[in-house]
Amino acid sequence: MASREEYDMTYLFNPRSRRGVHAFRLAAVMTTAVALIAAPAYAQQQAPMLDALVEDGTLPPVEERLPDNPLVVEPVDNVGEYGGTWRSALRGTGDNAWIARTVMYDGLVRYNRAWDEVIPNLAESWEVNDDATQYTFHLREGLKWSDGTPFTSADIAFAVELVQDPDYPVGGTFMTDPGNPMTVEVVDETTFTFTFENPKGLLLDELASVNGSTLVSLQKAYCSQFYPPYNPEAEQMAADEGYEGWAFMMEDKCAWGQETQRWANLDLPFMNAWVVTEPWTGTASRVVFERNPYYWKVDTEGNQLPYIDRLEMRVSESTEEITLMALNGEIDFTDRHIATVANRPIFFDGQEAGDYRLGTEVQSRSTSLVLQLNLNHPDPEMNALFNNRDFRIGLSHALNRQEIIDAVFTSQGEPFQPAPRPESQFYDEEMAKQYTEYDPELAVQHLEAAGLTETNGQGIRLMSNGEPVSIAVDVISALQPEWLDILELMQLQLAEVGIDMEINNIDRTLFYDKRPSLDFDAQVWAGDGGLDVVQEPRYYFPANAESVWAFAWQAWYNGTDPEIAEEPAEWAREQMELYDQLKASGDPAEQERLMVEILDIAKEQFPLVGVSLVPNGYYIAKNNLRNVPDEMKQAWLFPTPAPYDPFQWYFE
Amino acid sequence: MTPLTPMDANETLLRMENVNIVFSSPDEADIEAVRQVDFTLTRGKTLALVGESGCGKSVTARAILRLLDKNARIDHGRILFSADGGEPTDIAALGSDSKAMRSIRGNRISMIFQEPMSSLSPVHTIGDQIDEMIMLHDDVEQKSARERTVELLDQVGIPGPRQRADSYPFQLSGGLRQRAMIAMALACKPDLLIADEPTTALDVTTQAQILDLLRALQAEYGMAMLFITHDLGVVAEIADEVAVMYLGDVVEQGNVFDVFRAPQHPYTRALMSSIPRMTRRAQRERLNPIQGNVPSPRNRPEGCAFTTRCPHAFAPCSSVHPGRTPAGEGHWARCHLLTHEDAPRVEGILQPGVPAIEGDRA
Amino acid sequence: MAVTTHVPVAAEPEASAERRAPTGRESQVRMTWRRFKQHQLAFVSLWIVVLFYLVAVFAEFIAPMDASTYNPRYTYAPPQGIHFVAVDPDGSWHFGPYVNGYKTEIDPEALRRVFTIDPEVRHPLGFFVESEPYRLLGFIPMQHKLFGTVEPDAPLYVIGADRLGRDQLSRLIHGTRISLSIGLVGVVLSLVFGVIIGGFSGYYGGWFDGAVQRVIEFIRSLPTIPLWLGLAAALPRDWGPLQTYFAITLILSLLGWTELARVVRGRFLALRTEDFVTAAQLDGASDYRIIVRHMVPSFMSHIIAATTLAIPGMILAETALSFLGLGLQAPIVSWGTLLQDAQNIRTLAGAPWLLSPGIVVVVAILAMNFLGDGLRDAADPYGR
Amino acid sequence: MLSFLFRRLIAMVLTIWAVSFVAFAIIQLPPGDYLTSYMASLSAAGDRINPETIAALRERYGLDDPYVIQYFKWIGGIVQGDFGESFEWKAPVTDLIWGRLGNSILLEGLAILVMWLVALPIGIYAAVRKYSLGDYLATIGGFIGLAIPNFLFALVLMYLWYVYFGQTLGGLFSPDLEGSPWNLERILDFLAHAWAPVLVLATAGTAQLIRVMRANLLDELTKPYVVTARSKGLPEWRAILKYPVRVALNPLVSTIGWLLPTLVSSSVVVSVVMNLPTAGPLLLKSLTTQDMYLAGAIIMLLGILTVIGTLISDLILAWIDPRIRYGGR
Repeated sequence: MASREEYDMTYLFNPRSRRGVHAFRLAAVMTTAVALIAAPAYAQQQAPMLDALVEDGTLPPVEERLPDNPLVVEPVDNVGEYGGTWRSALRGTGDNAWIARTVMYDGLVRYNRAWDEVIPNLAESWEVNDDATQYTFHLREGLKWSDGTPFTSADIAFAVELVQDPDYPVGGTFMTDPGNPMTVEVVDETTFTFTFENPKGLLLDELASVNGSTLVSLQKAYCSQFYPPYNPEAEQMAADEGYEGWAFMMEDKCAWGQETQRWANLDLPFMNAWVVTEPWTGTASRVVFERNPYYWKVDTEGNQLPYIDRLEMRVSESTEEITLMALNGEIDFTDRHIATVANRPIFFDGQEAGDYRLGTEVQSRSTSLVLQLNLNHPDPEMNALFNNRDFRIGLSHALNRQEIIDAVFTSQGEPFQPAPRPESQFYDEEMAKQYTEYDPELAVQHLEAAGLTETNGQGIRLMSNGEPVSIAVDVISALQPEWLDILELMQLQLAEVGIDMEINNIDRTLFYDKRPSLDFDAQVWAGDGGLDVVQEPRYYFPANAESVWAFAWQAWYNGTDPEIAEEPAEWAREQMELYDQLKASGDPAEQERLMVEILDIAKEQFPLVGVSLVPNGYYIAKNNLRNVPDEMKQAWLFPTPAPYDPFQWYFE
Repeated sequence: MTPLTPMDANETLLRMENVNIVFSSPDEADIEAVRQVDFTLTRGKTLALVGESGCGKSVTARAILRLLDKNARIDHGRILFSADGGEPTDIAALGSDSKAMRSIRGNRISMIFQEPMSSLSPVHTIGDQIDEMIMLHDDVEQKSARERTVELLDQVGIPGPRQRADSYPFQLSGGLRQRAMIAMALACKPDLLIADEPTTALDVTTQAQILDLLRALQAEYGMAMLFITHDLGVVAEIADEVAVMYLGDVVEQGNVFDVFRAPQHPYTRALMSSIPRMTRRAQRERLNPIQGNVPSPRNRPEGCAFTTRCPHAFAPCSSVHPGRTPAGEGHWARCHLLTHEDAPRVEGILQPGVPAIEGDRA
Repeated sequence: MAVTTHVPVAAEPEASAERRAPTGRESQVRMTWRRFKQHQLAFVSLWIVVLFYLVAVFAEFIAPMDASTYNPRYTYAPPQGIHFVAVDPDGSWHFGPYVNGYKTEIDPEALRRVFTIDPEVRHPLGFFVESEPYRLLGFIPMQHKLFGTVEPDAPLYVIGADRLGRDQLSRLIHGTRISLSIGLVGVVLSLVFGVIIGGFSGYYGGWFDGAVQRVIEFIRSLPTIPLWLGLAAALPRDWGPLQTYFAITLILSLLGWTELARVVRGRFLALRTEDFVTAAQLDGASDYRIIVRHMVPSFMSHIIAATTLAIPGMILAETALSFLGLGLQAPIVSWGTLLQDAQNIRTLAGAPWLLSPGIVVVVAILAMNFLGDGLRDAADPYGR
Repeated sequence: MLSFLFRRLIAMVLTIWAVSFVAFAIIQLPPGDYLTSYMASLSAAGDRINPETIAALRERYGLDDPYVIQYFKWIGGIVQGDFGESFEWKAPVTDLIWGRLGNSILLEGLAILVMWLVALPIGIYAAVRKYSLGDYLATIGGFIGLAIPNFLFALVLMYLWYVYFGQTLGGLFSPDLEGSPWNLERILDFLAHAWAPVLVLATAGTAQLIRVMRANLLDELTKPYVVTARSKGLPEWRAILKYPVRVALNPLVSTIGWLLPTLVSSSVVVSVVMNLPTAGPLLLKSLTTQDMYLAGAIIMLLGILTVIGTLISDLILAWIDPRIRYGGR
């Protein structure tokens, strides 16, 4: 199942969609050009570890293993050397996201390292019709699965068929979007077409995102044996194996995309640079991947990639153990779990001893914490109060953000509302900075303007029904300890202006359970959508289930949870219409214009209170690990570090 | 107190000389539980140590085997023991866990206790416990030791000894247990058997049997016996000599016949008169129990311990500790009545200036 | 590791007979107390424990700061220590307690504050200094603290500050209240179960005893930790801190009472046959009266001992649960939650003073164990 | 003896049955079920999953059935040795736990062994030399071990080891030997890893053991049969070791069985800190992710272990203590 650990997750395409869409034609042209140069201008090299196998004939020679025009990858710094093991760690059982971020990211298309283009990958080119309802892809000639069998359009079609099977529970992909049904048509071995009912302007970005792997992860030859339409015995076989149905066996044997079970079955063929050789079972203490001899990429000198022979991932429930491993130089690259603000000092000090370096990761999140008051609060009194703009502005002014930044982030960052980051083309200083100055008097004025004039014995302001204002804020400190710290400070600061805040440090399940019942005052989360503004608009309008602040409204918009769905306020409805237009339109300029409009409304309405700009994160890399960029963008859809091509990293 | 005379090899087996035993405890002043005890044990003879409970009998007995608790010590005095009539060893001078001492324990001197149940290990068979004793002292291996054990058990009249050897204490009746206990004590043919109220915990008939058994065995093994009891009846039955203890003092000692016939110490007399006699109704006298009760050693009077309860107490009693005063052949007592001119006259006690009745001085 | 403790019945050995005589006349209580005082270790421990509970009761007054008072400028400030004598450059001497100020700068690369104690700056300390008005025990209005800096907003971090610049000492003191009371409440609850159930089963014996024994056996046969986990995980997760707090104590005591029941039962079985009980029965005293007036007093000390010995277990359990994220959670301040903050490499490496709760726990538990042992030895000198 | 055994067996079955109830209750107590937390993680991952699918899954996992049905399905499976499937791993529970259970028992067994080796001599000494300096030192030392919270000790140990020896303590085997069959190399490797957790666990348990041993022995030392033993002429130590110690050991030995379940549960905390592949962390995780069959199975097994343990205890006791064997007093 999908990762437990990702909290920075966002979905769908890249920050500069207009360029993204340009990329279609442009990239197509470019790659054919590359292909011309790259063709067998010189003999390809392979990793020494494969030589023996080729000698005794267990493997065909490298030329036969590579496609006719392998993807030529420009190394970050220089052409590297073969060999070495990349050691990292998986946090316990639920950390498949790390594998998604390292091994699995290799779809039909991929993002370039700057995250501003969709470039060819398995597909060497594609065409899109004008209203973006039909996409035709051309796979490279002679691609092979890790078992040496050809990778063809049939595998794609099979994946679509299986994922679309109602009896087979695969979570929301573009293939199963009830709002926009699609079909696949196989033209020939390497050509196939996707057809959508409505315009699908954002398809390439979805394919280039971390979720793109689903489509290319199921080998028809192997997986169809578990699938009744192809194998009538499938049900029987499942029963014999002790499964309760074919779907269970399929999930287990032929898990899609980034499902954990995918790495528990050694027979499963991959298209990735490394294939699993030590499975990830419930009892495994490490997972090992080794180079895929049929990998279809080469460097500029025609050396077959990847450079690194093995990936070794320690499975550890204990972050402290991982921390010590990193300090001790037993981890070659990681940016997860242990690379926290709090740990920065020790890792900084440890560089010499551990022979590693710290690199920069620019976060895709905007503000460190978003206070999401429940604008659909069942209690009318609270509801009215939360929907009162003055009240929210009052809260915002009551926060001494600099104090929080000093205390929690050692003075890193600046006051910031939920708004596009400075790096984004949507950046709007006014939106990011409005109401961020600490000014208790002003705060009080706004609060009184919101009708909170009376106070009780403890100096807590009273609502018109005479009840003191008390906001219970839900937080999962397990995900980000900083959240709790920030709230503890906010609690005291708000008390100053007569607002009582209660902190519910709760478990994640409950955190989500509460949403559909609207049974909460406020929840906090990080400011996703700072770079991927269009793809992750959860804080700019009630866009999806993560828009906790207006859950009933988003339900109305997405047609989910009918029992609580509620018609949104005027301004929100306007935004929704705008976004619908945006999704339909293929024209990037138009998309940007519409998004700006949406943002302006958000700025005007100010539904959410933010704290401070998320400071840069960092990664930990051994000093001898080369071709790793000094600065990376950190996101989920752009699954750092995969887009920086780990297959061309090497040890010197 | 009398000067030390060289031990008569063929006569005396063990002699206690002026032994006193002190209990110390962290929170209280030391208590002198036993003071200036002297007595002599003769080969093949039985000395009965008599007194109310808490008078220090058991302590004295344990002192001989150096089995006193950690908080008790022999303060001064000698315990001279000569097994083979050779040069006597002073047990008091030996280390309580020394090799020499251990070679005496169980081997030359052995002991049987009041509580046959709790005195035997509940988790070892009778056989094992006796075997161990044998193997400990004469070096033989298990097998022949067991043979001897069975003999012993047979000898002490335990039916089906071979099987019994394999049974656990709690599987036997009180009487059998005590017999087993005795068997163990006799395992190494000791010269001296110390019996610490061996019959108290048993019912009357069993008592009698055990006593007979002991007497028989004593004759057979020709060993001396130190028999501790508070029951004068038993004394009369088994002892040759008797030493009466009161609150840590041996107040009177002599052969049973003398002491019973003419007790010299008021305490002894009191004891005597507190046991019923078989007489015709007409001549029956009221039993007169000793008035008052035993004070704690803590507030024992300077002088004679019995002062507080003595019907004849006079001037020196409370302050001066009376010395041993002979009252016949090997019969003596510690009482001022026997020495002081101005002592009140008490009928039946040999007092200075009072002519003895004929036959008294035998 | 849960080794079932074997509860022996006091046996009065033959050999001690001579000793017993003199003390026999003393009253149970006086005798116990006298014996207790000889057990120096326990005696000292008694005072330590008393001290702990005083701190717990008067936390607000003793703690120089409030548990939540933070100061961004002093995150992870190292301990200042208290000085008593100061010598000025000009050689003049000053007496009286004071703490030094800090020199602070931020290391942007390592992302941390670098503190250097500044011997020049001195903040004198005083007793009963003015403070923000607060309510002692929640209802007595006060505005003085036991001690603090004379200037109101001078930094005072005697044993250092935590990640938000909160005074560790103050938090420790406030945590004492929760942790100790959780232990106490828990034990009291177990005691109620334990004494009642154990008492009756020991007094009546027979089938009742049998049944109770089975129940106890069963409860003991439930593996503790999963049970905690299960129950703790089962707590309604939207409960407020206070509810959780009591729920946790209840859980702890639900599993804790069996041990006490065993002790009590053991004593009862021993006492039931004692003469004074039989006597009371012959006098036709009611069972209740016999139990309450005759038997319970005669082994109060045992109960006290057993209780003291049970508290440490509770405290440790609380910390363990917090560690597993199933017990109390921040912002509640308890030793457990404080240790939660300490349980990472960053703290060990950079702010070892945050381990202080660990030391306090150790001291408290040692003290209570010795106290308990002392009481037990005193209550039952020949048994142990 | 036989009837005794028989009675015990009956009681055993009943207890296990009762335990199964408790186990099931525990896994059902938390609100929501596995799928709620599954959905939670999905949406946290930015994924969507349409309600129909969830409904389908729920139906398939039978999470909609009334508890009674669920219970009997579950217990029915267990009776046939089928503990159900772990939702999280989509794998039979039994595949998951045996290995880890083995590690737990191995590790804790070692810890207990160490404890006994350390605690018994000390306990005996402390009893024989009551209130001596040695007695005090032993007690204090033991209690300090008892008082240090396990996780703290483990963490500090790991950190100091890293600082002074540049090694990371963790795990029970080096990865290369993880799967390999037992051979000398693996044993050595295991010991090289296991000493640290064993140390932590042992320090926690020793105090208790010392205390019990001391208490029991103090009781026995005052019994007359000890005097008898001395009166035989046995050397002091031999007398003490052969008789009172022998008797004092009974209650202790009889607790061996009790230890069985704690074998598994007591190491949860340490295992989490030191990343030991024992059953503890698995249980913890399954409880928090509401992977009910996995959690249920582990609790169930612990319960069974306990009951078996108790039986073993009673048998051992009967074996070493004739008074019980022959139903004496």
